[in-house]
Amino acid sequence: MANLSIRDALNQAMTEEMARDPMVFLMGEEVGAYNGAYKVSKGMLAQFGPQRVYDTPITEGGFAGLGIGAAMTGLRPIIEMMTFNFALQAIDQIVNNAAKMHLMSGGQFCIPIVFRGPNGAAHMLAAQHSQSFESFYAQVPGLKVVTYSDAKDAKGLLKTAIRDDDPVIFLESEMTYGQQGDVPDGEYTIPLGVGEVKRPGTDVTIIAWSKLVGQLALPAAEELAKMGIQAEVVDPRTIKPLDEELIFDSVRKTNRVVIVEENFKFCGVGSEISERIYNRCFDDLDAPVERVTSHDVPMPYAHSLESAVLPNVGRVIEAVKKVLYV
Amino acid sequence: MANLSIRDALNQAMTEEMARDPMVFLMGEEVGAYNGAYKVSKGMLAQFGPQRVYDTPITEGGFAGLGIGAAMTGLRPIIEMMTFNFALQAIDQIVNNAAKMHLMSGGQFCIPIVFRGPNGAAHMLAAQHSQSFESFYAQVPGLKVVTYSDAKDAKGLLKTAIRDDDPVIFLESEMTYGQQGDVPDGEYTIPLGVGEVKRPGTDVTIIAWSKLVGQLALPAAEELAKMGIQAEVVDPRTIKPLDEELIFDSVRKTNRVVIVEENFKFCGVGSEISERIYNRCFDDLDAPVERVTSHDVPMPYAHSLESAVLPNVGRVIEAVKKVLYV
Amino acid sequence: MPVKKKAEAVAVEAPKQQKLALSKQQLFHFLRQMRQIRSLEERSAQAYGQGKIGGFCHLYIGQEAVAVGAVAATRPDDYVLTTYRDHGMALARGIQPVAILGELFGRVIGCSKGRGGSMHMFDKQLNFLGGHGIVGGHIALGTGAAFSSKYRGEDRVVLCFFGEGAVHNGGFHESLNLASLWGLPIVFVCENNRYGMGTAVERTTKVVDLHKKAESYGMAHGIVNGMDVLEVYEQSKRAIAGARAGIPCFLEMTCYRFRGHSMSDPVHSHYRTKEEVECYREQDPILLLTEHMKNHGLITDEELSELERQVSAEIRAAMDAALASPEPDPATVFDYIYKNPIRPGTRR
Amino acid sequence: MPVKKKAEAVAVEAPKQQKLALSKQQLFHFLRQMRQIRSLEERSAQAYGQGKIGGFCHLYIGQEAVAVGAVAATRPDDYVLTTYRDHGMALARGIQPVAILGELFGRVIGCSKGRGGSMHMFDKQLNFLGGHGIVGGHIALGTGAAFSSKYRGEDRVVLCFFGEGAVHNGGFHESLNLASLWGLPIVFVCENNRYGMGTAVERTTKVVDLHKKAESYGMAHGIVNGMDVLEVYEQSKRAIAGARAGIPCFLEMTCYRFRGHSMSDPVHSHYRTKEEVECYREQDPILLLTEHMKNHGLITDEELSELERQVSAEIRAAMDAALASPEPDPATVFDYIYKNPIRPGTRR
Ligand SMILES: Cc1ncc(C[n+]2csc(CCOP(=O)(O)OP(=O)(O)O)c2C)c(N)n1
Ligand SMILES: Cc1ncc(C[n+]2csc(CCOP(=O)(O)OP(=O)(O)O)c2C)c(N)n1
Ligand SMILES: [Mg+2]
Ligand SMILES: [Mg+2]
Repeated sequence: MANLSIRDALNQAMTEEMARDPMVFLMGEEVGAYNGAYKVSKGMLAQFGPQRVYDTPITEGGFAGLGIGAAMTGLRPIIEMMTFNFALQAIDQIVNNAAKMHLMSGGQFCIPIVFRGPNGAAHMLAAQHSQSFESFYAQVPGLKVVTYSDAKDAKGLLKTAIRDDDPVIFLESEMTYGQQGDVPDGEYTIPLGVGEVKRPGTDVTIIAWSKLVGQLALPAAEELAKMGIQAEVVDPRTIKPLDEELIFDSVRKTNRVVIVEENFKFCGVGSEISERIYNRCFDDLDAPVERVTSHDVPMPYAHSLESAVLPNVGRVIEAVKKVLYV
Repeated sequence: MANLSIRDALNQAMTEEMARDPMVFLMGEEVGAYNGAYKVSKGMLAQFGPQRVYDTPITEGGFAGLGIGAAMTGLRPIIEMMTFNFALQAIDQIVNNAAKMHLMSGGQFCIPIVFRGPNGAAHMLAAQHSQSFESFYAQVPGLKVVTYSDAKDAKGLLKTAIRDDDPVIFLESEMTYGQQGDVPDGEYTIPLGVGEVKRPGTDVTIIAWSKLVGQLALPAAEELAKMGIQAEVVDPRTIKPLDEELIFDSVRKTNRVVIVEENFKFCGVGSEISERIYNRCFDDLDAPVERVTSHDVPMPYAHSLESAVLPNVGRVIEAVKKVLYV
Repeated sequence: MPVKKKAEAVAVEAPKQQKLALSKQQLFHFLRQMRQIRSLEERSAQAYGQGKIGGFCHLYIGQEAVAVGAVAATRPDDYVLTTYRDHGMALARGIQPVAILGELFGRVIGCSKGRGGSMHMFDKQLNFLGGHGIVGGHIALGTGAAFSSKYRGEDRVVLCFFGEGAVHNGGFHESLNLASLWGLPIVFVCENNRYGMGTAVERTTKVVDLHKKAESYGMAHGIVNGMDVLEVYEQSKRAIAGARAGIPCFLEMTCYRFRGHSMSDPVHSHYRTKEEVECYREQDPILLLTEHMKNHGLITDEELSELERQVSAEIRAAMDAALASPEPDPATVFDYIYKNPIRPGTRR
Repeated sequence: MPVKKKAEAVAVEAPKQQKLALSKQQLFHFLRQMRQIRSLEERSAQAYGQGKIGGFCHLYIGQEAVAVGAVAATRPDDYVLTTYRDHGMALARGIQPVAILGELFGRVIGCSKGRGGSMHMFDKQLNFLGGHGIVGGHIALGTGAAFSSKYRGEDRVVLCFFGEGAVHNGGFHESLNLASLWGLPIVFVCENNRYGMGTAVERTTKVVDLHKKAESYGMAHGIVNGMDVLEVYEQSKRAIAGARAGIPCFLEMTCYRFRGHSMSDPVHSHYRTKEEVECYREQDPILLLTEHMKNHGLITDEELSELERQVSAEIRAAMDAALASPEPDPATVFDYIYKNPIRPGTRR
């Protein structure tokens, strides 16, 4: 076991996969000479050279599309979006081309590509730099949507995403690149579509993914434990396809659910998850599902307002109390 | 009362608003000399001239952004998207600029703009021309999302959308432009955020919007009536903001719900609506909510497959039977 | 009266040389393919009228010389891709008429197994990277295929076709910039048929010499008479040779569609006159090549009618075979969403 | 050693004339504004280090001549908009230092009421249409403002600023095409500071004479020494006069940022040398103007130090006033999502 930052875990994943498969390459803004806007690709240009690591002009649509065309013809691109906010300029490519090509061609062409980069708010970056996009991408059949909440998952899932033959939206988080965690030595991968219980518990299920597992769900569970409430924290990891059985198993045990997400509430991923829980575990629920999300507000800059918009530990604890009627 | 096609109702709405307010103009591909790809703007160039009706190059991002800039500076653009599939090239403008400008500027600038055009499948147009986008736009705070299911609503809602000071995504449907309906004589508008019961009933609530009201929900209700089941058909019309009280009132009466939509199921608008129903009417429900949606498949071309993907009357009836346990 | 644009040599190339020496066989092949496309599409138009084809259907009639001449200049391992107006390109690239018609009819025998339809024909074996429906959207895909070729150290070239309507779209500019910056082996071919739906090119840009827009990217460019299959072939050959050496190129091919934009658009409505259409019909690429061959004694009247008989019979047979193929089984509706489908939780 | 680009006249204009006669007062105004911006930003950098400013903070230091010279050439009713690197532009347009600093600190006194922050300064009264965060995204907005002016029959001009990194983005091309097609009253100003984050312009395009890209749109264009406030003013005056007459223009202003891309980027890291930065510092626009004024006897050393004292005091006072303003009340978090908020069902 090595103790690594998520940044280094992601770097290892890419580096190992590029060493293993010459068809894998990295492309994006500032990924090469600058070593990545957030230094995730540090050292990769030096190691692999300009034939494998490409700096691009600021043309998300152009290089995303280029990546898709490269994937159609046998390469396995990793396309870094400096953040997913900018990927809105490429979303026509991702949705209309990457997601649909396999079906439109009757299965002839597949698109083994990973679009990766930070998703969601960082700290006071205001409206145009702070949006979460998991529900946009998860809506679209043909895409797979993957998140992680610790260094082990970050590395294992990114390696799997790179080996997958379908387009994968791999959502990271600026705020946790520095988060340390144990990472197994040697080669390992983690399958897509398989979630993990991050903390076992019996009284309530807290569902969370990405940075909110470590920042909200687990700290809230610690707090709750002090009050004698044992929360089970479930991280689906892959948003699409969704490991719903893992979720249902937990719900059948605890009978109470809180879903935590940074997305807007309206048509968030939590809407989908809770709808499924209600539909499939209707008689197991002792209380309506509670959702803790960002408020439906374009992110304001001021700290006082940003804090008011984002979900926090207090709101999670409140929601847990509500489903427990305490 | 005049009997009008939806096409003519929309045309009247735009024409009346342009006559009323010189700041309103129409822009899009083929809206002028060609009278609209689907003839919705027929005659408008002739009536208002090229200073009010603009044909554009095929640059959705460019003219959407131009419209937003025009709206910032006092005009009230109606931007026609030939279909919303193409609006993916403009979604960065719509989400990052139109939706966020009012907040980012501390309320100084508002964006009175309507993006309108057909949404969803028509008939065998295949994957890139058949997607429904209501949940994409409804996710985003700052946008309002409006649909209609008959000529009266089409006209009344479009007029209101044009007069609204916020960006409105106005979703139409190629398949129903020819659908006839009674339209009140003279001036009228219909408020946003207010749904309508399209058929009263007591046994089950069928929630549907846009073309599926007329094509699926009402015909299914007729069929069901023959079996002695009285379905209430509720059309929220505005997807965002959502008239949830109208929905809850119906649910509290019928205790059973089927939600019908053409969107993909994963994170569809139905996910949000059903989640809200469960959350707010938990004890009123006698059965889990059933959803009838398009399957999560990029739309295939072949008729046999397209029919298998899209929701249909049979699936609605089946779902109703399921929630009624018959 | 529309002005026939004069052909100019590709800007960076040497001054225009003698027409390449083409064998009788090659000219015959051009003629045959153009007639095949014409015949296939005329039949498609009929079938559309009979409701056998759904959705949109964009005919290529009038533009055949572009597909036939340009694709003839490629190697089989080169990549070709185009817009939704793709039937002719598919045929020129070697897709069998039955697979094209089967796709139009939405049958399993179709080249995209009935999933793609008129706008989305694909053939991986033939390196035909498809017909694409979003204006401007596939230009980056072609650029990516060229990137692939260079990345692997191959010398395969991409021929990426699009209408003149796409030239204003941001996707075009971002792609040309990348292709030129990285020296990718690609020829961008703009089929300038003067209209995007009902909008004449003059109403979309002030610089109607579209090929000159390549100068923003320091890219080789030229204009070609797209009604003349020999010129198309010749200029494409040169451009492809350049691209193979890492010099991308932008060719504008002036042409004309004899039919409406799609089946719902009349041949000549308000946006173009009957006279204009007639004028271009006089430059029908099939007519031009036939006359050229007759004038040079390369084809007899008998050979001509035999060719027509053959093509007609072939397309009729393809039609029947395509119609005999079943529609995709609704039970297969969940096929091809993913190459690696995942049943959630299954590897826990 | 970086080459100083030579200034050329705007392409469509007559050959360069004598420098416009500028009053001493006007030059003094330029100097004062440039110093204000410099001082405000140096203080901001300190405040950022102290954690008083959150998020990103992109300093304008080194580029002051562009904002000051160009905005001085506008009328108050003209529109101005720019990127996230907007503090200098905001000040040049007339936003008070306290409102700029207040915005940086996220206080209600801020010009966007603390909602926008460093990247999103707005002032409707001053026709300042904002700072924008998405590269390429606001160019269409500026084009729309120009459309507005023309639509209403006004002669208001738009000055739309962006970095050279935006020139490859599709949004730039679509906007220039529309502006030229419709003759919109807009001047597109590219602030070519040679780098987009760590990427030199040579690594993003083969045609580094960026202004020439306007030729694809038949648009007037020119290159300007963006370190020389007098030249910026003069060329902007001309371009704006042209735009007011319906001839849009694209000006490339060569400049340099003396600081890193944002606060997290060092002044000179691997992508540019210390020597290069030093070389450009010798062309510091404030230095250049000061020397010019001294050489022409338009300012004395006493006046200079008095100016510095004044500016310094003014910014310090603005700082204090900004910090004294409260953060927005969390209870107002749902404000400004909509101009016409709707409580669903309320008008049934
Ligand atoms: C992004 C986008 N916008 C609009 C459309 C609708 N549309 C389909 S074809 C077409 C005209 C294209 O003209 P051109 O590029 O000249 O090609 P041509 O049809 O003449 O072959 C338009 C506007 C589309 N498919 N994609
Ligand atoms: C669409 C988009 N992609 C990426 C970014 C991240 N980003 C912010 S500034 C910047 C560099 C811009 O360079 P340039 O246009 O030259 O402006 P400068 O910073 O030099 O003023 C990048 C890549 C962004 N804001 N928007
Ligand atoms: Mg065309
Ligand atoms: Mg720059």
